Amino acid sequence: MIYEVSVGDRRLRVEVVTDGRFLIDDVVVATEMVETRRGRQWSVRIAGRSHEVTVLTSDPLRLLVNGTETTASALDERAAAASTGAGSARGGRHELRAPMPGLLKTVHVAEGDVVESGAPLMTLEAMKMENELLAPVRGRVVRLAVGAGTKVEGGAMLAVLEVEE
Amino acid sequence: MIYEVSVGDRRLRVEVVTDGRFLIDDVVVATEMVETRRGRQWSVRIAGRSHEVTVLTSDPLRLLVNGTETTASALDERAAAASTGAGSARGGRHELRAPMPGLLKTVHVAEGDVVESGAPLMTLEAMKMENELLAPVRGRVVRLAVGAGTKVEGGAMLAVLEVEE
Amino acid sequence: MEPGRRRPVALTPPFSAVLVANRGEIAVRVIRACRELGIRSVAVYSDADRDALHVRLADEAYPIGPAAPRESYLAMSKLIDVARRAKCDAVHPGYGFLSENADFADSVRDAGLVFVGPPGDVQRSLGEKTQARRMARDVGVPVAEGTAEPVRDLDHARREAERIGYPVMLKAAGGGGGKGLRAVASASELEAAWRMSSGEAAGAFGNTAMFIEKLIEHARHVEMQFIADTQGAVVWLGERDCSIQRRHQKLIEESPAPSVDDALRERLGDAAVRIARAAGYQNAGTAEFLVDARGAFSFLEVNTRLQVEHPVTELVTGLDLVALQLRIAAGEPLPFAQGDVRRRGAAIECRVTAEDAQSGFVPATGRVALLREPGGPGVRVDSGLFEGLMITSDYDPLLMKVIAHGADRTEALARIRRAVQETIVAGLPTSLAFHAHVLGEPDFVAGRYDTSYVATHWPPRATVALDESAVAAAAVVAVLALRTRSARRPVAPPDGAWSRAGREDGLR
Amino acid sequence: MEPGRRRPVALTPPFSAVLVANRGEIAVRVIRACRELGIRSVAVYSDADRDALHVRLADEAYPIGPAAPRESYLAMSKLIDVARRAKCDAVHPGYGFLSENADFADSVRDAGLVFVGPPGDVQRSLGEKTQARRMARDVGVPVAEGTAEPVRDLDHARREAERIGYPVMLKAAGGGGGKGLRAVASASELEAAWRMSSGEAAGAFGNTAMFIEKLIEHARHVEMQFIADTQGAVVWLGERDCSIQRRHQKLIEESPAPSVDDALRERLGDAAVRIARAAGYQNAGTAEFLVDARGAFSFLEVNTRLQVEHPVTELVTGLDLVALQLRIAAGEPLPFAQGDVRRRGAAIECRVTAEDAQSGFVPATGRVALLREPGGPGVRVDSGLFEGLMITSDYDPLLMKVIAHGADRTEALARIRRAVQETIVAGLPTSLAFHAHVLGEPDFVAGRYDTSYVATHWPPRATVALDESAVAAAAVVAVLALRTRSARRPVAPPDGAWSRAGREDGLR
Repeated sequence: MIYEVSVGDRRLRVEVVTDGRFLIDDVVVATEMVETRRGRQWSVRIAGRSHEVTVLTSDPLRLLVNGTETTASALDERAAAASTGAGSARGGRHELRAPMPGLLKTVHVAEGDVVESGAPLMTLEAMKMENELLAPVRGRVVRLAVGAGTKVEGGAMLAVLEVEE
Repeated sequence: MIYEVSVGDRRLRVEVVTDGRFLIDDVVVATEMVETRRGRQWSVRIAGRSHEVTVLTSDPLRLLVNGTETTASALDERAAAASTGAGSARGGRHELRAPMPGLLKTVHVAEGDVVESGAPLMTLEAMKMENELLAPVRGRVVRLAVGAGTKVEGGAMLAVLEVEE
Repeated sequence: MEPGRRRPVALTPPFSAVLVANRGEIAVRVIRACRELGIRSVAVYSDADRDALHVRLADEAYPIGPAAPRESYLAMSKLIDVARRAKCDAVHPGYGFLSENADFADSVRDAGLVFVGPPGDVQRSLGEKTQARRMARDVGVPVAEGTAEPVRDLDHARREAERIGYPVMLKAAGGGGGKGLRAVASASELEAAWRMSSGEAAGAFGNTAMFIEKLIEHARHVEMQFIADTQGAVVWLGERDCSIQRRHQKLIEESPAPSVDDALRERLGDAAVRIARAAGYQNAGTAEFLVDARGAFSFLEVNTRLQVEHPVTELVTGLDLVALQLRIAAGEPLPFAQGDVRRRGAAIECRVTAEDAQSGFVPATGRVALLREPGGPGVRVDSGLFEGLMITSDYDPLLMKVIAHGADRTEALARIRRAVQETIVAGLPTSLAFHAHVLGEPDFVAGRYDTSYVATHWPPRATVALDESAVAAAAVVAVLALRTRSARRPVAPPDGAWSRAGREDGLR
Repeated sequence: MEPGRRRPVALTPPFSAVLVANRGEIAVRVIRACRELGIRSVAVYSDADRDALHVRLADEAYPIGPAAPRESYLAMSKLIDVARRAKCDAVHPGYGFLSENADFADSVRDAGLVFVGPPGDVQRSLGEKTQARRMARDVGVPVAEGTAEPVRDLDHARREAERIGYPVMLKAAGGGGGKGLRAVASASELEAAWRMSSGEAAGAFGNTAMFIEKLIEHARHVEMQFIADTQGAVVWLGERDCSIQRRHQKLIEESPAPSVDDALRERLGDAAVRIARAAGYQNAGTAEFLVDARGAFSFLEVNTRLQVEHPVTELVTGLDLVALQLRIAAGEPLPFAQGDVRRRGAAIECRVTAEDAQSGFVPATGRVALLREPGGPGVRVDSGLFEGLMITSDYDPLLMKVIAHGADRTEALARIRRAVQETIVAGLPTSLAFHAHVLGEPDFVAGRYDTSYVATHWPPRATVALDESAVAAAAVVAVLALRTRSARRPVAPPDGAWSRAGREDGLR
């Protein structure tokens, strides 16, 4: 299931994969979590970082993240589509951005390659952990913004995919 | 429903009457209470006294009463009978004792009188409130230990009733 | 103060039973003092407060009617009736409600009970602002330019405002607590301001008389705590900076005041003591001053009661103000002299309120669904909260006070910041986001602030920046919360698969 | 200490990241200090502790294996591995676990990290009791009559015990914490005691060597807190009386010690400083003494770590011992001299443990079903508790420390008594009934107690007397609880009929 999520003024696309792994803006993020209060509070570990997230209010959704308050929202994509009548926000073009600052270890593809949905595109080492960046859709790599060995900031554009039918 | 209750080394007979009123050792006690934590904690008011009672452990039953810990137990009388095989603990004789220190305002009966179950025997003024002491069973007043106007201690024997069939 | 310097504490309780004529955290505070002194505490509660903490912690508790204050916490006869029936010998009013109502002080006395606070006539003379100002001027304490007599109509107000010169402040002559308080920048604003302020004053104090004084811009609100016994001894205990306010409601207080040096502290203390003596003051009180950018101060008013922010002074001086109030009310002399008072370190208080800081501090209601009060070194919590408590709009929005003490302002600030970060009140919007922001905001951290601070610093321009990892965690929980709400079954298995994944990354 | 006297606090964090090699309330305590100093805190946890408070409050947290301490909190290599991977520059061991393990201190240093505590060699020289006693005697500090060398076999023990004269204490030569500790009244008891003690010592410290000293009866356990920087400055901060113990486990600690006057305090402080200097001590430490009925003292041992009861000294001195530990470990000089230390008032700590005080302190387990931590004036809570926490038998039974500060012992006692009365930990048996009893027990209140106190005062002869009204309330709840358990539906309507009855009696 895919969700359109907002946290503060950030918008993210979250897909629940399995075993605590989530696909966040096309990047696999391994979380390890426990529910510390039924439906109210979770302790979330991501690559060693410990986050305590509390649901302060549900409607509107307000979260307390390690003592910092933020607004948030989540909508499953079909609901989102229904509500916006717009379908997948990005249309036929997919921009891959770095989900967190880190070192781009490997680039598995070259410009022009056509990759299957879910195929690994690059490996980003961040927060003492390697994150596989997967192709969100079947498509052609029309641009590679950075090469292996580069340090990238969070949100930095890495590559662009053009959807192939 | 009638219960055999113990609190610390005190043993009491508690009957749930109605509207927060209980018959404790044959004395009507008006309580006013709210459950402050589901099945765990109650705030109990008795004639103005405020008692916070918390169930620390259920088995064995341990209560925290205004910050003081005490053991307790409750058994509905039939269960008690079954378990002891003894029936009503006191047999044919009922001793009426003062449930709390106070002033014996009125005595409504004389020695030798036969009274119906539930008939008022005396009025005890305690903690700014008048408590009617009712006859727990139909019976003959075989002894009046104190007269009207006497100050009595909690637990002081007031009268003895002999069951009449 | 060092134990050596302190005269031995009387070991007999000052009273046998005290009626606590209040609710919420301050009722709990007074009940705690009673418990520590061996005094039987008698609480009262409205229909909205039957399960309140102050009811449960008190020795006795009596219902006094509907939620509406006028029918319960402001109903003098009911309170005095309960005090009589429960055989109390004193009444502590806390703050707010009847704490500055001279008639209540009188009727408590007339009922043969001791009122824990200054006598009614002292309250009256200090409660009427123009009279209090005259009293201060007479003993050589500077006051801001203002009207010498209460102003009863708009024309009079116009003339006075012209004479004083805009901008001016409109204040209810008969009361405090920010009610009727309004800044007027120019003549054109006066009429509207007058109608609103006198209207508020009428409602709050049954007295439309107003008072006009010169508005001092970029001033700090600095108040001096003092205490006087019935034998005439008066001692000042130290100042508090309460400039972090919105709509004249304090949100953060601290002592020492960043702007006050030892010399100014002495002068403020001396001024407070002189006013207290002039008024024949008894019990604890607070003299409020404005301190301008150049360190010049002018007297505003005296609060003839315990202040919400009294713990700040307790942490710095090591004194228990409520215990002292009770002992003094019972006629005991102050157990120390001015020279015995020792101030140690710094203290900062945050007032956590049921107001949505994110949307202009609109009052919020709801049930406390999850509560975590902070703890550890230097942290004190005064609170009436518990999980399951319903917060209604019937009363003052103050939920909890988080107060921190440190060896200096740096440490106190680090501790209160840490404590606020630990605090969780889930179930309704609160002011906590405001506190978390201000405690880390450079101007506040540097001690550079005055009464205009909130207007100029909240809401912050930039939204708080969560790092990518925290954003991911929040996003995941947003999804889980949505799922939990739709399908009521555990989404994150408390253990098992996911934590296995975790252990691997931990041990590899 | 007054801010004036105090050199300005360095504003740069002493470290960038600290591994907190512990769990429970002390891990939370260290994480709080890190947060206040701007240090990234890195927690570790066993499978039993994933949801623990220290994991949630830390910036980072890493799993280190199964619940069994040997496989997690005692697994040096795992801890150092985490410290490296999380890019820590220091390790704080807390108390217990590896805090007095010299090899751990060494391997932390060898890993290029700073160990927050004295170096391994200092720990070794003070950890071996006969050596520590020699060191003390050499600097003129009195020690109890005892063996000069470790005792390795029963015959040797017999000869030494005869020489010293019964009663004697058997102690593990290689470690502390009450393990292997055993009193021997006469020769006939020696053999059995020897087997048990040396067995315990072998298990706990991998060293069967014992140490025998004269048992001083009716002695008070008084310890002196001291702190030393890496430049050789050593300062003593004040004593704590820890005589309220059972099986050599402390249950209540206080400062000042009722039996210690200013002169004795100076002598104990001076003795502690001399031993620390002789040992080349660094960081915080505690010298333990026995003080007999006539005020004569003899040195017992040095605890080369932070003590559980350190908050007592923090409240009296106003210092943050954990922050000081971190700054000193980073090489900063002590920010004050002996003369700058100001002690204010008195403090008392209660260790709330998961032990059933009602039945001989048998360890208890269970889930925390309802928790209320105390608050208000003078009360500090150091705790790792939250509702839903499962208490297992894997670790030390300490749940929470309730500490109170007052202007003098009378006030501190009144406050800790009040605080303990407010405290609720439901779901498992605890030691709270013990604390509630002792805090009101005449001998303790009078300060008349020594290490035999618990044996002679607990359990109390008489069961606590609830008055008739409280008994009635308890009886009614006993019935309701029974009904709730059988039929799971509300018995007491949260409002309505019953509270109407209440209002009537309240208003009539």
